[in-house]
Amino acid sequence: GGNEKASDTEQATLNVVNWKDYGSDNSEFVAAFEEAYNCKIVNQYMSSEEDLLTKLRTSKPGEIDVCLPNCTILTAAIEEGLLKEIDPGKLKNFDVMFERFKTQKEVMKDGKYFAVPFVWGSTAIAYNTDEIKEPPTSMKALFDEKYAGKIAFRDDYNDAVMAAAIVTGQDPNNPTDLDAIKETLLAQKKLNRTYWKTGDEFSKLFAGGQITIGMMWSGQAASMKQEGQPISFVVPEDGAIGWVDNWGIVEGTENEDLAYAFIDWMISKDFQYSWAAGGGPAPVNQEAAEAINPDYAASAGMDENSLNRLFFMEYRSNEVKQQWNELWTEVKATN
Amino acid sequence: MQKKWLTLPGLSVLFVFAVAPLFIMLFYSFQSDNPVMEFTLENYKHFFEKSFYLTLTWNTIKNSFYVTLISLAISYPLAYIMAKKLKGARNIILVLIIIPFFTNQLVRVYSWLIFLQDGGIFENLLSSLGIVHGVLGILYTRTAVIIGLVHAFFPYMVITIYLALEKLDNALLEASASLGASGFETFRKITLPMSWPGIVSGFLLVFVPCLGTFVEPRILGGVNGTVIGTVIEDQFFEIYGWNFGAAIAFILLAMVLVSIQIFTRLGKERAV
Amino acid sequence: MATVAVKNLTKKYGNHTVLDHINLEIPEGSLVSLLGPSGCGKTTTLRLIAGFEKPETGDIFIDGVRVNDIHVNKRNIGMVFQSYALFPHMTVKENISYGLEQRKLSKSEIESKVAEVLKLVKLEGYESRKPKQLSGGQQQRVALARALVIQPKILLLDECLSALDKKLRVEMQVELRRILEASQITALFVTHDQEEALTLSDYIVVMQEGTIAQMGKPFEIYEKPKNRFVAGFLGKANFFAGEVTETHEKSVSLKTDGEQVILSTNMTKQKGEKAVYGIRPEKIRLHGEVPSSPHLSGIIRFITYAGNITTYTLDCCNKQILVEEQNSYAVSKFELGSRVYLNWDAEHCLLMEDEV
Amino acid sequence: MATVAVKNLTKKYGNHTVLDHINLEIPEGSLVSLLGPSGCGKTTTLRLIAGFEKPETGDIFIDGVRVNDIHVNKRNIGMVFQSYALFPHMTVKENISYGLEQRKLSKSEIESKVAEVLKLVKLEGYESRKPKQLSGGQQQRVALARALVIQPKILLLDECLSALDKKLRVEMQVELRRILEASQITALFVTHDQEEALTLSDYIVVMQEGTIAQMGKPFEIYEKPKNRFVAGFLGKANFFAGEVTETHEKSVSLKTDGEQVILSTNMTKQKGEKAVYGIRPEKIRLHGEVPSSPHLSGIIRFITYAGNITTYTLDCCNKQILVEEQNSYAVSKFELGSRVYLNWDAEHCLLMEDEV
Amino acid sequence: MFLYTPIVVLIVMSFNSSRYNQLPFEFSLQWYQGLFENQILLEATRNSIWIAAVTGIVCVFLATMLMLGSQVLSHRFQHWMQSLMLMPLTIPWLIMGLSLLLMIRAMNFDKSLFFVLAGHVVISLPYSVLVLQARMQSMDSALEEASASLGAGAMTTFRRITLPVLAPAMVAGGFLSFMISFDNFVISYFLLPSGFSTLPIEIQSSIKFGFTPEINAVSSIIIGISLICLAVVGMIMGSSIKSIFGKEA
Ligand SMILES: Nc1ncnc2c1ncn2[C@@H]1O[C@H](COP(=O)(O)OP(=O)(O)OP(=O)(O)O)[C@@H](O)[C@H]1O
Ligand SMILES: Nc1ncnc2c1ncn2[C@@H]1O[C@H](COP(=O)(O)OP(=O)(O)OP(=O)(O)O)[C@@H](O)[C@H]1O
Ligand SMILES: [Mg+2]
Ligand SMILES: [Mg+2]
Repeated sequence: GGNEKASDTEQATLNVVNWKDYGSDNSEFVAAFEEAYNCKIVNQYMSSEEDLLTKLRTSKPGEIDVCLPNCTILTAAIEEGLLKEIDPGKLKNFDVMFERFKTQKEVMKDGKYFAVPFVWGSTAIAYNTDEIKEPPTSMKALFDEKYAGKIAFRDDYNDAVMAAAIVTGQDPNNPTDLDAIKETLLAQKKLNRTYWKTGDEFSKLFAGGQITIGMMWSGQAASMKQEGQPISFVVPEDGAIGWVDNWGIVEGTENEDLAYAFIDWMISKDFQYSWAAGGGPAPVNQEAAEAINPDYAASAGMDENSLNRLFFMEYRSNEVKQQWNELWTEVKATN
Repeated sequence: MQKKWLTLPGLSVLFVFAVAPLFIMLFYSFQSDNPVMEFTLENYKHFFEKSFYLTLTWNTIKNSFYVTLISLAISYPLAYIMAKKLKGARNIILVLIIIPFFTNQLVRVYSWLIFLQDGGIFENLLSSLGIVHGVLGILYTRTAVIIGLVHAFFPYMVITIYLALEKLDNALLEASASLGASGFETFRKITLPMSWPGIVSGFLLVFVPCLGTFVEPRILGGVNGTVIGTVIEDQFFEIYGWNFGAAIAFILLAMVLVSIQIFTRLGKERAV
Repeated sequence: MATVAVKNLTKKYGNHTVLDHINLEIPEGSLVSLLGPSGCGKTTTLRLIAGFEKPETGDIFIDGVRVNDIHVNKRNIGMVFQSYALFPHMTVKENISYGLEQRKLSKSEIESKVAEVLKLVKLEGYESRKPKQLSGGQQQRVALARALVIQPKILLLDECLSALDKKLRVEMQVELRRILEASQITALFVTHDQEEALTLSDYIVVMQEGTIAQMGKPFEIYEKPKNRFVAGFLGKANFFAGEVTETHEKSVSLKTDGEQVILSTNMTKQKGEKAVYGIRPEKIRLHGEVPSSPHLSGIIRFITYAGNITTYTLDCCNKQILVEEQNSYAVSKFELGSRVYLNWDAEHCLLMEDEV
Repeated sequence: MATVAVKNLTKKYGNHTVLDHINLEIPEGSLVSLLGPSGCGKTTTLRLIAGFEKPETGDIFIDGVRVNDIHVNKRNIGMVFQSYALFPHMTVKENISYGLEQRKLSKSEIESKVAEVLKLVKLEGYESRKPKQLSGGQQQRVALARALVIQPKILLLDECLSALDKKLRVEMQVELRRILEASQITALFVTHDQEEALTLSDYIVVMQEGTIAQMGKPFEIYEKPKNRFVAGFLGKANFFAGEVTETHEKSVSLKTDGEQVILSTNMTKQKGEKAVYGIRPEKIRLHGEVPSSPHLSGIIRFITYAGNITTYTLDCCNKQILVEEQNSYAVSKFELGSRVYLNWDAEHCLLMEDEV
Repeated sequence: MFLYTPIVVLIVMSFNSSRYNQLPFEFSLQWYQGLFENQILLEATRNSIWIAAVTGIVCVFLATMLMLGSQVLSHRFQHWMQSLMLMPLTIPWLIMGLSLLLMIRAMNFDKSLFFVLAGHVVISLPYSVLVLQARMQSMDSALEEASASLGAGAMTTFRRITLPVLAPAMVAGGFLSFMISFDNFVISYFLLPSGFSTLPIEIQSSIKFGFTPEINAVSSIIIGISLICLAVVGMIMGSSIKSIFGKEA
């Protein structure tokens, strides 16, 4: 708590902004890291990517040391000078990262790194294996009359538009026929049990038998499976949505060395392996990925095959976001 | 010291921590989205140009209104019984009404979700009583949203009405009866008007916050759970749409203030 | 027009018995005053008859029908509350028309009735005031008007004129009497104004600590009070208590407070019996000279001027005796400290029922 | 002990002038009664002196110090409210000790003072009741006790005994008088009980629609009222208005209501002038036979029995004349319908200041 | 009944072993066990309680002063004040929180508990105010006058006369403000300094991936404690509880 701060002034504090229950706040890790570096980790949580951007913009120097942006805001954050340049040379584990993540264009500006990929995952289809024996092969499954009333689509403008773009055969990152997308989504609306907003909602509905198929994140599907739910995750052949979460060091930090140490730990094989194998998202660390049981990897959408089918989310300008969001709002508001 | 200065601390808190910061937002609501910020009415215009925003607003108002009415219908009898019929137990009941609110809103809403879902507790309960056969189908309808909202807000109504009724002098009720008024007439002409301030306060405490909620509609309303509150929330949390989000909020504020003016006018005629 | 009867009525608050087996019959169309000390249960009696309280035992009959279980608004009573109980959110006019509206009268009828009763209580022009904007007496008149206008079968009036000045009160009394007679209303009337009770009522009921001390016509109660309590409560009275030592025609000898006196009276007791005799101050005549008939003598200690009447307080028979004289003459006949002689008509000296 | 003076006091509610340039001086330690018709501004006057309302114009002085801007609680006044204003959440005892606590008295002092005053208002044993559990008269006594116990310099009493029966009221009057004198309290007293005003007060102020009609000692006001209003308001009065046709020693001839009458009086007007003469009912003496002195004659139309007094209403000089007779004799001397002759002492027939 | 439906569900589910709160019911205490090991959640709960308590007290205090003061103000001004006070009720808290944050930043202050409290007070104040208003409107002014005439100063009159008459409303208003603050997420979220968390923040943050029934367990415990407090208070104080919550009408 706040009052403890005063007593251990010589101990450095590392302020991390992340999702809750998303690796960095794992109590075993925190204990180990604090022990190793004689420091303290203070976790703050974000509730959306945009919110993280707001936090970065409104925070004072030193309030946040490390954060976890993804590509939807990364470009803006870098442009605005909110993140510090990163020297990959200071990260022992950088080299063992998959090449495609190292070369991800959003983490760089003018050939310099500003963020370090951490984990990746996909938003694709999860279904109830008790109810659906034939694994769906296309994104169209979510738009299929067959599952009317049993589908849970995600309440997220980006996922909605990208999924509809896949179904209508457009480039998910640069769709041109937004009207077609709107029509598709409107038609799809009637088939839904609900739009889910939080992972909690999905898991409860799924466990309660309210839904049999839905858009889902790879990581959560995997952890639900481990909890014993009859769930299976597929990245369909026509593709799905991929995303990467990246660590960034915040401009103005007073604990830069500690931040590097932290990130290095995060992308280390041990950490990445144990989290991914325990129901977390897919690792960027190649060694960690290879260590994972291939069956499990396939079931959690972490395998090469799945990876190659994904359309990784790209940075979008404000106008595009507004446009997509408004389209999605209109779909939701139309009865 | 003059009594009116007593308002000073309260008013300054409101000014410093509500009005002043809101001016920042008001400023945003008149800014364009372009990297170069400039004064514009675009955000407000935009809202009125898209018919679905208006539809959403209207639906939100309607919903809030239903919630308020239902809350009133539930609260009034409860408050009345507490104030006029129960002597010792009423304070306990008052506290019992408040206690459930020591739990988190989200947790409560999720409990409703579990309770109302098809094959859930409510369905089992009803079918074991033989009232309902087959699928209940309440979750993800407007009914579910209204149940959730009424539950979240009606205690405010109970409390304000209770407090107004509690000090109502019994002699007035007796006088009314002695003049030949039936229980109903006495209620309509004496009890109700005398508790009017409580109803007004209760109305405001239910209707107004209801307009801005998004949690219950989103979670219990399913595909039709979009309300003006969720739109505003999305503007801030999903895309970087502060300007437009702020504009919607101020439009909402304007509507509320106007309707309050009308409402208090109505109330003033009945003032003691 | 209705009779009201009350049988064996008992009412308790907690374990304090406020009414104790009261019996009362009020004839049709009569006006009965309820008198009694503060806290003796007058208001409670009215509240029971109206139906605001449930009695512990006993029955209430209106027109011979037991109404214990009939709700207030079906009893067709009108009530003026001691605390007025005006509806604070309604104007004077709305307050008054309230009862008429319950009776579903037409708008124009209501208008005219309200105007009429407002004129009666002299509050024309106050129609649209709220109760808070009225003086105490004005509020009381609104309360009266509100109860009168509905012309109930039974009217219960709890000190309904107490906040009015004498002049207005007399005018209201006359109007009240007129309305009660015209509309054949049976009325039960609590008052602390003795003149009001004596001049206005058909019957007077004197209450004492939750029981009825005496009921009768005003003349009866005043001229023939049963006991010290009634005699002393309604009007003033002087008492002589002691042992009868001798009886004569039209007088008795009494040993009282260590003095032997002869009292003119028609009511005798046996020699040796204890007795309490009472005589009202205004019945006593004062003389500067020794009168021929049986008399007492005393010395004037106080003279209290009260406008039409002067009260003399005398030292007489080892106690204080009050004598009232009407101020009909320009010069006072008696002076402070002077010796005076007292006598009265034998009819006026009454035997009380009390023990000594 | 303090003087209270009021200069040019005006108070309006909206555009209704309730008090109109009132001037009033209350000498130290005196008890002054405020009398007047309902709504004439008595309560308003008290409220201004207490400081609950601000006057439109005029000043209020206590002990010569202008107190317009001094807050109520610094004026050292006590007030009994017409509506009692008892604190509903406090017991009788707490209500009464409230003022003492403000004065930081010790616990034991408070205890003893409260006990004393409770005894005085005869409410021992009611200490722990809440106001709601008291009868009207009991509540009023608590209000009185609450104001008395703090022994303020100035006491403002708004109909503070109105809910008490006559007997208790007289007892309270005596106690009140005693306390006021013992503690040298200056008191302003609103009452509708004329006897109370006449017997209790040092001065009487009669108000009329926001102005002061007359102020004086009780005897003065009753025996020498300035005008019809005062004469008719305090006590009863008969008036003869008309043109003086002749003046004699100790009487005048007056043409009134179409009749020529001779009135015994010491107050003459010039021949041909208009005049209003007043005579109180109790000053008039009735005779069965024609008396020698100037007299009127009339026929008895009503006889009203009021205990100690009987009022005769006569047809006389084309109008109704009231005559009061004390009931000192056992047999009524006059009967309904009989012709009687009226005369009075010349000193009692007064000339009023009014225009005819 | 209706009121307690979700509460019963919540409590029942806190004893159910299913992570997803699903039937069939299997009794288990695992979530309570988990809870007691979850220091973060417990500390967040404690923080929430004291923030809410301070907020509740401050709100009652301010609201009472506002209401007393506004009595002597003109109707026009009262109207105006009413609108002002309702503003925090209408504007989504999200915007209130964010704009407060922006203001603090603009003035170069640090995030601190002070601002969190200020934010909570602002959004909870209307509740106290409206509850008090409902009560205040027909308070008999003669009582305050009587008190003044007995020599009581403004403060004493307030403390001994006005306050007891208003007490039920103040208690109720305080409870409501407490509730609002206790349940508030966004304001705390934007304004809390790092390393400080509240229960709603913990819950809201968990929800992206799903919270465990530990949350239900916390809620059940809070309710249980409140009920026990109520029972104890009720038993000890017996009738004097009335003098706190409401005068005998
Ligand atoms: N708050 C008010 N607003 C408007 N008019 C008022 C208000 N209070 C009193 N009045 C009016 O002022 C006049 C004087 O009132 P006040 O109470 O002084 O009369 P009062 O002499 O005490 O009469 P009463 O003997 O009936 O008590 C009345 O006509 C009354 O209607
Ligand atoms: N609600 C109550 N609880 C307890 N005691 C009460 C209650 N109401 C009245 N009393 C008591 O009952 C007795 C009779 O009260 P009631 O009001 O009938 O008297 P009253 O004859 O009308 O007196 P008053 O002339 O003073 O109005 C009183 O002693 C009073 O204290
Ligand atoms: Mg009474
Ligand atoms: Mg008055």
